[in-house]
Amino acid sequence: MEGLLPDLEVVRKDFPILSRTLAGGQPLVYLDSANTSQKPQCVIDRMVDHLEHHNANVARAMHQLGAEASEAFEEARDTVASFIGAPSRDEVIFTKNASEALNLVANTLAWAEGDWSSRVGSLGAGDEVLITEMEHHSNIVPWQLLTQRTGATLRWFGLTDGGELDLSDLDSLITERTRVVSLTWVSNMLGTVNPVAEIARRAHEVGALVVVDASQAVPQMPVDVVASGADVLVFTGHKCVGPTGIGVLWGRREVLDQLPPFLGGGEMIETVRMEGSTYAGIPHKFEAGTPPIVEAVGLGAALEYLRDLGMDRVAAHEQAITRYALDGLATVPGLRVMGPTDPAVERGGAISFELDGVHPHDIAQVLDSRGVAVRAGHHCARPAHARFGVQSSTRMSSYLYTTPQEIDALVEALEYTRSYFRLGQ
Amino acid sequence: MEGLLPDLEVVRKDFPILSRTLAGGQPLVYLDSANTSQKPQCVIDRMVDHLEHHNANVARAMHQLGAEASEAFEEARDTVASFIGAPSRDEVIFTKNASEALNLVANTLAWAEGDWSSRVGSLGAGDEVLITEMEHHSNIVPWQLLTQRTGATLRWFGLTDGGELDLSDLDSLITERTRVVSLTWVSNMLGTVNPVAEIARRAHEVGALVVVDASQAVPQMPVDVVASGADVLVFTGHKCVGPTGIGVLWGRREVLDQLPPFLGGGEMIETVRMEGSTYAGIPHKFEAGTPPIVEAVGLGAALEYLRDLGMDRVAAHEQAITRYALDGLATVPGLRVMGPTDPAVERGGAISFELDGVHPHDIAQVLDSRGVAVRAGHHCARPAHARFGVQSSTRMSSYLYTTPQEIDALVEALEYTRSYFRLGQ
Amino acid sequence: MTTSTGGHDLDALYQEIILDHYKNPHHAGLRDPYEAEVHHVNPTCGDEVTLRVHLTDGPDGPVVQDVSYDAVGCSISQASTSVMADLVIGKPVEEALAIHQDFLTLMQGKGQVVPDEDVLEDGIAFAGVAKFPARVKCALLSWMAWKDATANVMEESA
Amino acid sequence: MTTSTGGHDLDALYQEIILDHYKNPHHAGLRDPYEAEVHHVNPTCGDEVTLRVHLTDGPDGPVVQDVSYDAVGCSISQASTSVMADLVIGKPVEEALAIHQDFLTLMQGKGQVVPDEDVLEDGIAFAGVAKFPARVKCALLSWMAWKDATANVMEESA
Ligand SMILES: Cc1ncc(COP(=O)(O)O)c(C=O)c1O
Ligand SMILES: Cc1ncc(COP(=O)(O)O)c(C=O)c1O
Repeated sequence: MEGLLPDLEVVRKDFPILSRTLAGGQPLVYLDSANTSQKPQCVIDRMVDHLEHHNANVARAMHQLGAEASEAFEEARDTVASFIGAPSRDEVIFTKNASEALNLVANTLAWAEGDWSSRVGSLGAGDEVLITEMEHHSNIVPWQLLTQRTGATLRWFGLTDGGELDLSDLDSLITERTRVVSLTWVSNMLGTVNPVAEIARRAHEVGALVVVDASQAVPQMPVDVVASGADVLVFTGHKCVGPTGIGVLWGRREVLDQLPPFLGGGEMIETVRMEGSTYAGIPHKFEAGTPPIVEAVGLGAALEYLRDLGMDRVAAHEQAITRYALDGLATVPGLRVMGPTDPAVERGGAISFELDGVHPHDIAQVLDSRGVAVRAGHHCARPAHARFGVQSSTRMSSYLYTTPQEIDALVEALEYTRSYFRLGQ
Repeated sequence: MEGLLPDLEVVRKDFPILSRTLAGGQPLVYLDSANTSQKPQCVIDRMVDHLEHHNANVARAMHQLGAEASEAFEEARDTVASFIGAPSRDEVIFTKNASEALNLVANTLAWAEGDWSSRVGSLGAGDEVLITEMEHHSNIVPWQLLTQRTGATLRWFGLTDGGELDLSDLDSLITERTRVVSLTWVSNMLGTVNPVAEIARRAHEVGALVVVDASQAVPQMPVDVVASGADVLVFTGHKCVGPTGIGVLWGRREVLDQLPPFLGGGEMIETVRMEGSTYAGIPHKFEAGTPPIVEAVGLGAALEYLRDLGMDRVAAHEQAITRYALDGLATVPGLRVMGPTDPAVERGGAISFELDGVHPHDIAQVLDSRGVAVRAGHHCARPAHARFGVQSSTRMSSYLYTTPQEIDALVEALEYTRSYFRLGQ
Repeated sequence: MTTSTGGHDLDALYQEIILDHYKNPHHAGLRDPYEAEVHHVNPTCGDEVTLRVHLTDGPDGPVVQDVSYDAVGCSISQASTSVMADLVIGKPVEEALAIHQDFLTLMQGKGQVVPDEDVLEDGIAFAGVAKFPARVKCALLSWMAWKDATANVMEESA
Repeated sequence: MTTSTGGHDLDALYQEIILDHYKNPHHAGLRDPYEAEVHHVNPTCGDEVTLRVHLTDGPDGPVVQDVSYDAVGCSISQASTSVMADLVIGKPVEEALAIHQDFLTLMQGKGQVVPDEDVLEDGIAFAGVAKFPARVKCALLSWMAWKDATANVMEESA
């Protein structure tokens, strides 16, 4: 099969969990990577080495362990910066996950000042924040809170029946009133890849701030923050073979400099007096308290692993497997995929579907009994489900370690599900 | 020496880093535990086991790995709840560190509504927030931001020359205008143990919300949230032999229920529609996005380790070592300890001091050349340093693995520092 | 560490009784009259139930005259709603609450509790669900909704 | 992974020249006249410097007529301030900025850069500091303050 990672079996050996067996001796078929990815041994080992030999607090410590820990932590920042093509390492802020990164922007915008002449300013009645109907809840709720709190208005792009952004009313959505446009690069439910650079260009014409949720993009495809057109771009460590507890916010210096502080505390300050404080420059301004140190170290190792595999090849693998999966799923009677299925259209690796007559929970349960791990529910994208008139769906999501045989196992398990629930042909 | 942990040498073997050697073959003498503690093998192993065998996202996943990960994560919540005597596991919120936990309260209070009849309400001009001059920056800056943003007034307890809270003007500080009292249980600079229960009692008489920063208390002494009198109590994982990337906010249900949401996103919702959302109950309401899963698992293992040692014995050990250190430091000419030194007064294990004629940086540097790791600077407590008329200090901080021999090594290294900088007797 | 179970237990979960109720739910639909209506959601998966209760006065206190509902969900949650309606309709509220408690105990028992068929009737088919932690929430959704609605009525009339 | 160095290197850090400047800092104190005053802080440790620059016009552009300061800090930061004042006072701004750049290069060179004594004079004693990442900030504090203050004056007059 063309496009698969060479040495796929060797790559799989890097991931200890993939050789696990489940109840009843079933081998694990992990198709829930859009939820969280598995971790290669090198990431785990790097974290263990850090904890066993170099653990200390960073920045504050003047001793050898402190210097080692600080160096490891700041090296991780360099790795992230180069992985996403950030013009400056200082523009890379470590957060706890993508959700915190998105909230950081939305929460501080409630207190921002200025006239938006350089894409940051104060929000009020008449100002608009524009999102899309396919966002993850983490890119919806923060903007609902912001607009409720400032009196601004929340608007959104709708979706076409094919699961793409409905750009037909672009001109009425992106207007002089638009202050912020926040959208996902790749949908975690539909797999849709949005034209972020094009939308960013339009948004910048009206002076709006562009926030890109790259949580599903960074794991799957080469990402260059400058080419993306984003002013702010976020992603989360655990979806790109890194640990939990770490996310990344990249922002253009000019934007980050203008945003007021988010969390106050240790390390984000310049001078603290009881009467008032001054704040450090970026990145520290947004990293209050002890940062996720071992997590940053783990993320650094994760991105090095992806870099060494080559993001072009990871992307090609994802596309090949996704295509193979779409073909396989098309053979299951009564199965309907939501999102792009046209082979000519680029799409991400998350495939959500309905199966006539069986509820997603029940599908996932039967699949699980055969070792096939998928997700059932609304995948934190309830509005997109509502758009397609469903309460929930079943989602399979592959990653760089997924094999065609695992897709076969999924398709067989779906056939078995149909027979278990006695559905006819 | 009385009070030391029995089997101290065996305990030390639990911590792999303690057998590390530094440059020049120097053994490590780690006296920077108030900054961050070292991790026992059992914590590291539990995290590795989780990553290698049980990694999945929590709550959302319906498959076997997901069930295992969720169970491990929620078991950690149970462990925390029982470790701090929380009346309900739902009152235990996982944050990324203590700083985030304190900011969560201060940040959401900016949007809170109500009349303070049950200790939560809206803040404005005339309302007062009361802190102390010995707080860590993470318990100062959030309240500065809150009061600046709401028009409320920030006030604070001063300190006595002996490094204790100056309670002489308690009656003029805690008044009908006081809405929030936030203070540290144990000072990370002075080692002072504050009478939190007594202050909470007074604060509750005027209906104020009591927030206790237990970042230095939970690692060192038995903590019972109910007995503390706190409405909200926070601590951080990495200081109690757990990993970075995880902190805890405990709050009384009534208080947490009234606070508006903090970060919006996945898992903190009940139903999301584009037009507006409803929120989940605690603890999920405050845990947006993928939580620090492996970090919670590590923290659970850490608290089990402390529980098995016995917090009474950990406290006794800390006190014995601290007393021994105070005695040793008293023999160094020109050395002045800031904070309580009276043997009759209970104190924490952080000891900050000045040494005539040598700057703290230079002390730390010479100590480091002998493998002795201490902290130099303001330890994120600049106002307390200003109170004592100094820019910075040197701080040694012991923990359950600290031996009297390590204190001897510190004292010798200080003598060496004096001779290196040619200070006379 | 695992408490979830594998394929061989699938039949323990999907008992015939459950599948029957799923295919032909009893008492479905929303009916008048009612004193309270509630809407409950399982935030993880989006399953929802809108549920009404109609209580009348009986010789020994209030009686559950009717329970009607509109529910979207998986086989377990749908069947559980149907069984619940069967069990509580016509019973004095006090007795119905006791049945609710028994069902809760069964569900939270991690598969260790032996159900009493005299009390739970078709509800005993859910014994297997208790071994699937992720599905317990499904089985409890409408029971919680019923309890909530009933409490609302009792408070109003108190 | 470690780049910090142990005890045997202590003397490489604390050169006699450094300790001499520390004990007897040159040009210390705040003086008039001046065109710009800045206040810089090392947030990690709290070291501070208040620094003034006084520029005058020379034949080939502005000249650093005086640098005066009030500084609290460790031996490295104090000595560095003293050496910096020695090096820049009396020099054309352009030349002083070039010296600043040389010192910066030395400090960021992780101990691999060989300093030019003709340019940096006593400043070469700081070569050892470059091997102690945590101390580089100390050595640069007042140099950064000087550059900042000088830039302020140049902007004003531009
Ligand atoms: C008393 C006190 N409060 C708060 C904190 C902040 O903890 P963290 O940096 O983990 O957020 C610390 C430690 O740095 C501390 O000692
Ligand atoms: C598109 C998208 N955005 C945001 C998130 C939130 O990431 P996290 O849960 O790590 O904060 C996710 C994953 O859950 C996602 O898929």
